[in-house]
Amino acid sequence: MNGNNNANKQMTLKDAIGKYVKDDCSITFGGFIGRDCVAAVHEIIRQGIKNLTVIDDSKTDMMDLLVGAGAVKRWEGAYLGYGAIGLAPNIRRSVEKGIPAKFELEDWSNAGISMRYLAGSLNIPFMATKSMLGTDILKYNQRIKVINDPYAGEPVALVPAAHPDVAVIHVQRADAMGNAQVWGFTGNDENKARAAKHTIITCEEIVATDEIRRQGNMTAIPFYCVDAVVQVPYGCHPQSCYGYYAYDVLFCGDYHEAAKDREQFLSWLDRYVFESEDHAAYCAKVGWSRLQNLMTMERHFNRIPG
Amino acid sequence: MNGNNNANKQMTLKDAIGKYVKDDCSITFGGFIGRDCVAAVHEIIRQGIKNLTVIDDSKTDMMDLLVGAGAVKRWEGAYLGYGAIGLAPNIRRSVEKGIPAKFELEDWSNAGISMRYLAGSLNIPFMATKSMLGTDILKYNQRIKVINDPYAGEPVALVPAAHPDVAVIHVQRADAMGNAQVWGFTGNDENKARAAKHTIITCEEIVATDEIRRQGNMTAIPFYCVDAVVQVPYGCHPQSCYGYYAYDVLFCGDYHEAAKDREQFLSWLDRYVFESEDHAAYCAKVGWSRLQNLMTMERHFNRIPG
Amino acid sequence: MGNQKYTASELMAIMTAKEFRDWEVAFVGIGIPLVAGITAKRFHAPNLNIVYESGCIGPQKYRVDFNVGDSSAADGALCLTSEWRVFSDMQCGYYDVGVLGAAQVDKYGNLNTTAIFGSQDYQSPKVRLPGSGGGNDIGSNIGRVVVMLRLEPLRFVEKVDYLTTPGFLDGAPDARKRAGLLGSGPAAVVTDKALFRFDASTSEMYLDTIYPGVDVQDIKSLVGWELKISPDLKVASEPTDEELAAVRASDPANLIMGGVAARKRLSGLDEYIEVTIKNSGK
Amino acid sequence: MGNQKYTASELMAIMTAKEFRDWEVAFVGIGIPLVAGITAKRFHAPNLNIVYESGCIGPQKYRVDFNVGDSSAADGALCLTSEWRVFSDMQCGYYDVGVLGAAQVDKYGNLNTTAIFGSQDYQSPKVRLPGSGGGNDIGSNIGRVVVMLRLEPLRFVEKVDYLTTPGFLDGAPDARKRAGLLGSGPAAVVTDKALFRFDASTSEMYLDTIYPGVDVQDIKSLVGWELKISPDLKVASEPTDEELAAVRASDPANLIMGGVAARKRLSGLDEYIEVTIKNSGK
Repeated sequence: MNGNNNANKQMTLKDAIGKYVKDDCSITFGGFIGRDCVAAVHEIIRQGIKNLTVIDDSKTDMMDLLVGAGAVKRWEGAYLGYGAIGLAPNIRRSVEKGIPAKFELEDWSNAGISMRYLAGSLNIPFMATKSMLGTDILKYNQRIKVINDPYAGEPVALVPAAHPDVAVIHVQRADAMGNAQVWGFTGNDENKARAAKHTIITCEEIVATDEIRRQGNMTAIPFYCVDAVVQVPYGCHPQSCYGYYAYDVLFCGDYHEAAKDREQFLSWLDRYVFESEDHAAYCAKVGWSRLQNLMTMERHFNRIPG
Repeated sequence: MNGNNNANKQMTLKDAIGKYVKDDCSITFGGFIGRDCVAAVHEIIRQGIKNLTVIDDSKTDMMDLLVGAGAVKRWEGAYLGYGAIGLAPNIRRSVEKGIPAKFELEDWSNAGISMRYLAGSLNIPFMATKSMLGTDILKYNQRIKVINDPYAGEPVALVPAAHPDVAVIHVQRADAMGNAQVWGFTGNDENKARAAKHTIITCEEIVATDEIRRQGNMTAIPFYCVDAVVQVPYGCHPQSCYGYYAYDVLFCGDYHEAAKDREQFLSWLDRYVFESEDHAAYCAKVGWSRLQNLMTMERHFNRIPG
Repeated sequence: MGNQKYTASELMAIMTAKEFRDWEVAFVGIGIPLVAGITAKRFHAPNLNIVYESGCIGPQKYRVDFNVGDSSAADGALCLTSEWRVFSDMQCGYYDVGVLGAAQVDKYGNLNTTAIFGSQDYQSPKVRLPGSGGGNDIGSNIGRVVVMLRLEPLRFVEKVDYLTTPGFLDGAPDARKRAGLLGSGPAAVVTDKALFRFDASTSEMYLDTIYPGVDVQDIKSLVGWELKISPDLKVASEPTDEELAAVRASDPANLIMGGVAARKRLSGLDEYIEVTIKNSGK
Repeated sequence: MGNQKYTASELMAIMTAKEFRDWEVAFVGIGIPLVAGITAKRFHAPNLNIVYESGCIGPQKYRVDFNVGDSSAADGALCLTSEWRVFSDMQCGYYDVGVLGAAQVDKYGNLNTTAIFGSQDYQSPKVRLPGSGGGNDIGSNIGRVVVMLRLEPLRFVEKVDYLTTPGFLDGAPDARKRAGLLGSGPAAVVTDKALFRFDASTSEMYLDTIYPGVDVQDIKSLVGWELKISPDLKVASEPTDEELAAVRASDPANLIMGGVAARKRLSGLDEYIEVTIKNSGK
């Protein structure tokens, strides 16, 4: 924002989360399962931040972890599952049985949430959509307003702009000034960064500003939307990062099995989060050679030019 | 659109304009002065197409030519000038004196038109904006509706979606299937291609589909939005094309001087349009070495990787 | 369906693959729908272009996706863009066919992927499901929608607990139009035992095709309303060896269709990577 | 302003350049505003980032632009994006300062770039101007707006013929807020003879700074209302040699500031290209 621009917004993950992610704040995360902000979520849990309102489209691991850790007060979003692997164990345990606690649920569709972030990024109060009409999403979510459009008179749903306190977005490359470049799909990242009051960029690599200028078309998020830049290699594991590493399906499978049992989940959390000082310590436990193999696999299919 | 996809949408400029741009149709053009569709405009004039409604943001040469040639019935847009060079001579002659004919004017701002195309690309009936409020744009343009937004109650302007019959968009590279890649600024191109009923892509180079796949992030307009693909090197001259050739300020200066006089303008039109069989013939008159020098200049500053 | 040389999941994937035509654009949801798309592309519809809600348009499909946002969804794509953009392009009508999973379907093709209430309610359901994801959007906006789910007890119900994704709503002839929906509704429901379609005048789901060896009465007993049967009920042909080879190459480690058991059969990540690359065609 | 060693346009560009601060983000319209931006960047505000409505954010500014959508606007930019996106970013409040030209301005800083009616009207004006372009949007949404125009007869008027770009509207204290506008309105009007600012309580334009050798009475005679004068009226300092060198290097062929006469002085395109590259610093 204004007055917020300078040559160096780089900080540690610990400092960035500590500075911007507070108890009771609202938050969103970039990526779309792939390019998820796993390292940032671990740090949020590590710091014991509570009562988060998460406003997001589709999430797997990250939300299962946050809910299992008891960090979430409210969810406004579209999908909380575990992809082709199954349902999300901690989400189920919380909603069905209140373990460790209930959280508020407000259901939307992915296009509905996408339009909330588009409206937020445009700084307009609402956006029209043809999704969600005629369904129980409207019945349980009173913030969706159906109107007859003032031009042709047809029914259209309005959704309100989303403006979370913080957006955390993991990208492949950024400079210290905050220009963030994304390869592969971009999800709703460009809009989330603009809609949020503060934006933390985590990235695989910090590069020189001249490197950014070589491919200005790849800058999805310009510096003026960004408050903090953090280098976190392998920051999405076990999720994928286009051009950097593939999805670790077996690690996710093991997590999914473990998380079905509350005690086993808590052990998992101890091992990978609380007893890991930072993301490098987590990576060491996962195993650097395993991460290297995931990189080899990804680069067989996708290479970022330059 | 559906049923419209195949491996080869390539055709000549003459055929593409003849097939999609009809008397009385509405039309928009890609680019933003730079990357303007100059070759397509020459072909429209050459084919004697009349009564166009042009819905666009900011235009210089192209609209001055179309209005001077008597091809325009109506303009819905934001800017009709000649950049730092001055006012647009044919526009002035038409509006002030009705030479060769009056055309209808509906004034918008650039953001207003941008939102009309964003709404068109989303297939929603309208978009909200905080532009144009409190001004005479509202007084003379009744299609802008000011409402109090149903969430916070603040005044906001609504603009209706634009859906022209045809969009013509010049890009650097496209494949025969219709995937169009744009480097440099993108204007409203991605939205215009989606909002229009038919889209013609003109391009500097037709490349293989495998070449498109190497940099999928650069595809601003995917094949399914596209009806025709036409290779027209130097298709923007005297305007610039990022990474290919620079703006020809002296050619534009000479045009501007000539166009101040109706007879001289008509001579210019004869020489460069009616007596040029196609864009290659126009380029020969401009001079290939001049075009080459403009390319050398542009590539001193901007090179497209790969 | 006794001692067959293929699984129910494989048959579902093959039956769904046949719903795609070459040069169509298909918007495909998570799970077995993904395998069906890859199978079609490798078999009879090489120019099928698949779109993923994460923002990937027309990828090569070298490997299977566990989530629609894995990096694999972007492999060699024609266009890599944003989530909101592909949903908008869907709303513009650019996509020919959509494929969706569901936990419950009713006789008008409405889907539930949000919660099974059981004896409880939305706030404290028996089973909390993932929610709409992009499912509602596909059902709202795409002309031809194919639904995939197993024909099991309590899945084909008179009325879904929670209507996540619109089919023909209450079945009135203009119900979708009145609600403001753009797409024309579900075209087929593919299960592990039969394929269902919808009556053009009543919008009601009927039995269109049974699979080899399946009994109509068994199907009726699993459906929660008085199921109508097509006057010219078809019997699906057995999948060919070529079709089976294609579907297996689409999910070579069998992790989508085989689930946790297949994961446990792998010696480890290295074997998974090796199998994936070997079958990728790249 | 007699036999000075600089032109009125050069002085306007330098006075405007001084309105920019380092690390600000400036949204700059067509014409001399562009030269002012480049000058600031080459002189006292190297980290000024300029945004162009075509979709260019933070270019290096090696060369001058004749249109905000020339390829030059994109030279080495930090981010190359779309027109609608930069206007939306403006609406979000990310841009610190906007610079605009105009044909007419009134005492509340409202601008006309659409038409001079003369004895006629909007439909058949005496002079048709280009229209808003992005001018209205800058005036609507940016906090600090700098206006540039020559102080000539009939340009500083009691009421503009057509209100294209909002200043303080009718001058009522909450006029902008009531209309729904986000930005806080014009901050300065830079001319070839003086610089004007706006009274915080009345929103009325007043004379803030005169240029060396200019007479206050001359200024008053060119303004179409009873102009108020700042109690501590400043006199601008003469531009320094360094400032003049910077502004001249920003437009080395003098084509923006020198117009048609400067074009005619060039031997041809080759000389223009040579001069441009030589002064680009790249």
